[in-house]
Amino acid sequence: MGTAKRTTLADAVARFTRDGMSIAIGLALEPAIPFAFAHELIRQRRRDLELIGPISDVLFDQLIGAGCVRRVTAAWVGNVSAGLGHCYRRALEQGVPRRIEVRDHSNFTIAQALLAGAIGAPFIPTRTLLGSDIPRANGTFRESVSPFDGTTVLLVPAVLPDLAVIACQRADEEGNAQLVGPWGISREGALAAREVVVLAERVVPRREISSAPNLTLVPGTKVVAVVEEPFACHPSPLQGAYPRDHEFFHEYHRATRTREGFDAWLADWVTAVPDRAAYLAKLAPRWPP
Amino acid sequence: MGTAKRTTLADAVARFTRDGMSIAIGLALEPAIPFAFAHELIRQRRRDLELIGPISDVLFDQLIGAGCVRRVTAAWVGNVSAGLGHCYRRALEQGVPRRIEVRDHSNFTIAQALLAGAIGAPFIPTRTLLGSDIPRANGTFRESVSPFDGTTVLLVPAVLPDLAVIACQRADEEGNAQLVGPWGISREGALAAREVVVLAERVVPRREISSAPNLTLVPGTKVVAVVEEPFACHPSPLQGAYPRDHEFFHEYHRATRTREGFDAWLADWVTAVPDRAAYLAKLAPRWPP
Amino acid sequence: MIDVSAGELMVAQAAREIRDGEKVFVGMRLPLIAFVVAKRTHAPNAVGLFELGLVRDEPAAELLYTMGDTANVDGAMWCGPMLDVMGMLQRGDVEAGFIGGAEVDRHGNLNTTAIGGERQRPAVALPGSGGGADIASLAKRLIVIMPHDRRRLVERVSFITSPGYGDGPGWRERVGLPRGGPSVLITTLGVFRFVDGEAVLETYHPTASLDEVRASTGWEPKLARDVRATELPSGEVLDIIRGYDPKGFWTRRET
Amino acid sequence: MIDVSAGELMVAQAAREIRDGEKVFVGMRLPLIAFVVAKRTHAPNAVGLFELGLVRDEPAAELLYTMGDTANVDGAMWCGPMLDVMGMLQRGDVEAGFIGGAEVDRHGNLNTTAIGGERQRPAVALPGSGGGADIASLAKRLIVIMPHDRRRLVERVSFITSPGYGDGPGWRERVGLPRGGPSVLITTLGVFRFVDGEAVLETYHPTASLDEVRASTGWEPKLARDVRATELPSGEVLDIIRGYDPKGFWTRRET
Repeated sequence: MGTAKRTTLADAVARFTRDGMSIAIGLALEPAIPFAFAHELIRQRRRDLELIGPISDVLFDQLIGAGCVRRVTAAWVGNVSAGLGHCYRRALEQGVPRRIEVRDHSNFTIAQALLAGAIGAPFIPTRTLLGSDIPRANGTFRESVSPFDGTTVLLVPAVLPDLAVIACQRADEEGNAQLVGPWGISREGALAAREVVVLAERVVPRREISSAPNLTLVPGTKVVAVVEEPFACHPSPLQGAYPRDHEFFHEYHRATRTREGFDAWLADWVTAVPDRAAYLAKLAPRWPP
Repeated sequence: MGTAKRTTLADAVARFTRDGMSIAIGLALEPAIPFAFAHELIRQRRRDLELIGPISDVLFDQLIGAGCVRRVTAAWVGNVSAGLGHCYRRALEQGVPRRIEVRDHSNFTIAQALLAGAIGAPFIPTRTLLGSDIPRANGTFRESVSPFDGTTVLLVPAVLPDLAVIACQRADEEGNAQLVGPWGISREGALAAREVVVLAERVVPRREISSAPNLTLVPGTKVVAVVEEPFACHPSPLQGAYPRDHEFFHEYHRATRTREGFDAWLADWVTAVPDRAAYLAKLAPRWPP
Repeated sequence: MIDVSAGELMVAQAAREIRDGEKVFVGMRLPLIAFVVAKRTHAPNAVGLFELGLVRDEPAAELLYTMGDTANVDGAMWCGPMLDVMGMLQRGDVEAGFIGGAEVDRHGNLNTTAIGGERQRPAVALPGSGGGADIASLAKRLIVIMPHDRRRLVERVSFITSPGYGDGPGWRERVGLPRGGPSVLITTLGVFRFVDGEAVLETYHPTASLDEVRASTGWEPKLARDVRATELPSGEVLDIIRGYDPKGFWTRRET
Repeated sequence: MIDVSAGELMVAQAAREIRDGEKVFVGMRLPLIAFVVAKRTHAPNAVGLFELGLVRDEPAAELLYTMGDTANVDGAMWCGPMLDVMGMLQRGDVEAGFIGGAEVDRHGNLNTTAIGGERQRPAVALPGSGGGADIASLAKRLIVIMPHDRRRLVERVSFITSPGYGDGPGWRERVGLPRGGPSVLITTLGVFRFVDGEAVLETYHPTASLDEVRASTGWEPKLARDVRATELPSGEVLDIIRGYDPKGFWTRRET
C-alpha cells in the first residue's frame, strides 16, 4: 500500500474541498473538533458550504462569520462554555456577513440521519421530536405510522455529506483512524460521507493500528487524505493529548460581540496565520499547558 | 457500588433464566460464543427457549439437540468449519427431540432488528432481502415504500430479547464488559435486551475498564450478573486469550450424526460434567494449546 | 442576607430531584454539579449519561466546562457512540434528564431555537436544541432549570424546541410521545412542580419572595396549597458545591 | 491426469474475479484462499471485508477455518460492529462478494434454507442465509462458488435465499434491489458467466468435460460461443494455494 494519501492540511483542503459542498465536521461534539481544518477552509476562501454536525462549539460560528457558509444542518450552534455564538446570531438575525439557512435537528435526529447514510437506509424512524416545532422547521422529516403497532413515528431521512473531517489521536498512512474518547456521531458521519479527511495527532505505522483495531473509527477505505497535524483541535480537547482551552473560548466570546471584533479576531488568529505551526507559535508559551 | 452482581455461572443461570424466555447469544458470530452458558442451560433443563442470534456455530445445535428450544430466530444454524448441524436438521426434518420453529433472518436483518431494539425504534427500513423468500418465511417483516424517494423498502421490526449473554475478555464487578475482537451484533443485542449476563475471562478492577472505556461493549447499567469463567467460549476463540479448537468442532460433527451419538456426546461433555472447571479438566492436556 | 447564590439553591434543588440508582442525562452547567451533590449525599448509585457518548458513575474529578472535557472521560465506564446513549433514552432506560431553555411556558414547553420573526430570520437566534429536545421527548422525567424573568417564563413559547405538555393534559399522548414530560421547573426564584401538565409553584427561594416570583412570571402562576420557601441547602451540600466549583464559575455566574 | 484439484481450479478462477483495489466480501472456505491468491498476484490493493466485523488488507498469516479465527483479527485495520460492514455493503461501497449455496438455478438464485416440504418441516434443512442473502442483495457483483451436480444446479430453486436474477432480466429492479446480481458461477466442473440474467457456460475445467458439465446440470446450459477449457492455474498460483492450505483442508475436501 502506498502513501499517496499522506499530505499537508493546505493540500488536503485544496484538493478535497470545493465551493458549495457539504462538510460534516465536529462530529464528536465538544472534543476533537478539527479547528485547524476550518481555519484552512477560511484561508482558502471556500464559499457556500453546508456544514453538518450536532453541535460544533465555535467552529461553525467561525466559518459563518468568515462568510464560508450557505447552510447549517445542525442541532446547536454556539459557544458551549460561554453561551451564544455571535456570528451565528448576526448571520441569522441580520444577514451579516451573509444570510444563511438553518436546517434544524436535534442531536439524536442528526445522529439518525447520518446513521441512515452510513448504513444505506433511506430513513430511520424515531419517536423523538414528536410535538416539537423542529420537524416543521427542518422540512425534510415525514410523520408516519408504524405498520407494526400503529404508533406515530417521525421518519428522519438519510444525510449524505460530501466530505467528513475527522480529528483523532492516531492514524496510519492509509487513513485507518483511531479515536479515543467519546465518538459522538463521528463514525456515522464518516461512514455516511462520500469521502473522509483525517487529521491525526500522529501518523503511526500500521502495526500500531492493527494492535488495537477495535479503536479504528473509520477504515482507510473511505479516507482520501491523511494529515499529521499536532494540536489540530485546539481550543477543543483531544483525549490523552491535550485538554480544552476554556479561556480561549471565553476570549473568543468576548472578542466577537461585534462584527468588527470578529474580523479582528479572524485576522489575528486565522487569516494572518499561514498554518497550524504558526498558530501554535502564536499561542506559546501559554499553551500547551 | 457493591459486588452484588458477581456470581457463579450456575447461580446466574438459575436466577436470570426461565423456561420460555428469549435469549440472544453467540452475537459475535464465530468468536466469543458463550458455550459454558449454553451447557449450564442444558444442565438446568431450561425448556421452550427462543434463541436469537446471527449464526451460532454449534451452540444453537447443542441446545436444540438437548430439547431446550422452542424457536430459533437466526440467520444460520450449523457448524461453521464442518458443515451442517445434525441436531438442527433432526429437529426440523423429523421433530427430534422436539419440533422447533424457525424465524428466518439474514445476518443483516437480525443486526437491524436488534439495532431497532437497542435504539428503541419500532423498525429499520432496509433494501436487503427484496426478492428473497426469507421475508415470507419470517412473517414479521413488512414491505413498504419510502416516502422520500418512492423506492421499495423492507421494514425489519425490532427484536427485544429477554436476555443477552455476552462473553468477553474482561469486565468489572458492575458488568462493564470489554470485548476485543469482532463485535458482530453483540452491542446491538446487549442494548436491545432487557437484561444482560456477562461471562468474563477475568473480572478486573474498575480502573482497568476506565483506562480504555472505548472498549466497553455494554455499560454495567444493563448487566444483572457478572461471572468470571475462564475459557467459557471453548471451542470458539476469544481474541488474545485462546484460539478456536477446530478439531473439537469437527469431532462434534462426526459424533452427532445420529441422535444416539448426540446423546452420548451430551452426556460426555455436558450433563455428566458438573461445571466449567470439570470440563476443562476433561479437556486437558490437549487444551489449552 | 443569606449567603447562598441562586445558582447554589438551584443546584441543591436539582440534586434532590435525582433518586438513588437512577440513570440520569446530566447535561452540563448546574446539573453537572447537582449530579455531584446527589452522588455524594443521597444517591450514591446514580449513573450519569452524557449524550456525546459517556456513561460514568463517579463524577469527574474536577469542574467541567463541557461534558467533553478530558476529565469527564477519565474514569468513565463506557465511552462510544452518541447513538447508543440516545438509544437507551429512546428505549425508556433513562429515568431523568436535565435541560435549560431561553423560554418556558406554563405547560413546560421550552424554546431554545429562536424568538420572534421567521425561523430563517428571527429577531433573536438561539443556539438550538442540542440534545435538549431528545431528553424532553424521551426521558421518563424532565427536570428544567433556568433563570427566572418575564421574558423567559412566558404564557406561550414562540417555538417549541423541547416538548413539555403542549397545551395541557393528554397532548403528549396525542402527538405520539412515548412517555415523560417535565416534573419540575427550577428557576433562580423558585420551584414549580408540574401537576396535570401545568406548572404549580411549590416553593420560592429564600433569596426571593412570592411577590417577586409572581411579578417575574409571564402568567399568573398557580400556587401549591402549601407554597413555602425553598429548603436551604445544608452546610454539607454547600461545601460540596463550593468545593466542586470554588470560583463559582457556574453557580455564581450572571444569568 | 492433471494434478490440480477442482477446489484449486475454483480458487484460481475466483481469484481472477477480484480486481485490484476492490473491496470484497470474502466470506470463508475457498473464497478466503482466492483472496490470498489475488492479493499476492494481480490485486495487491484489494481489501477484504468480513461481515462479523473485520476489514483487512493483508490476508491472515495462517489458514482460516472461520472468519472469526484469531489469526484473522491479528493485523486487521478495523474491527467492530457487523452493522458498519453491512452498512458499507448496503450503501454500495462494496464491489464484490462471494457466496456458495446448496442449490442454484439458471438465473443465479441460491437456496441455502431448505429443500422440499414446508419451511417449518422441510425434507432437508439447510443452515440458512448467514450473510449470503445480504451479499447477493447488495454487493455490486456476486461471485457464486459451489459443487456441481444435478441436485445442486437445478432448473428452479425451491427457496430463494439469496436473490440472483429471479426469473430473468428486469426482475431485480422490479423487486426493488438497488444493484448487483451474480456475475459468475464457479463450480467443481466449470465457469458460467451471467448474460442477461442467465448463466452461460464460459469454460469447463480440464478435470471435467463439456459433456460432464451438461450431464451434471439440471437445465440445458447455454454455451458461450467460444466455450473452452478453464485456464489452469500458474505454478505461482498453485504454490500460493498449496502454501496457504498445505493439507488441502478446503481445496481438497469432499464436496
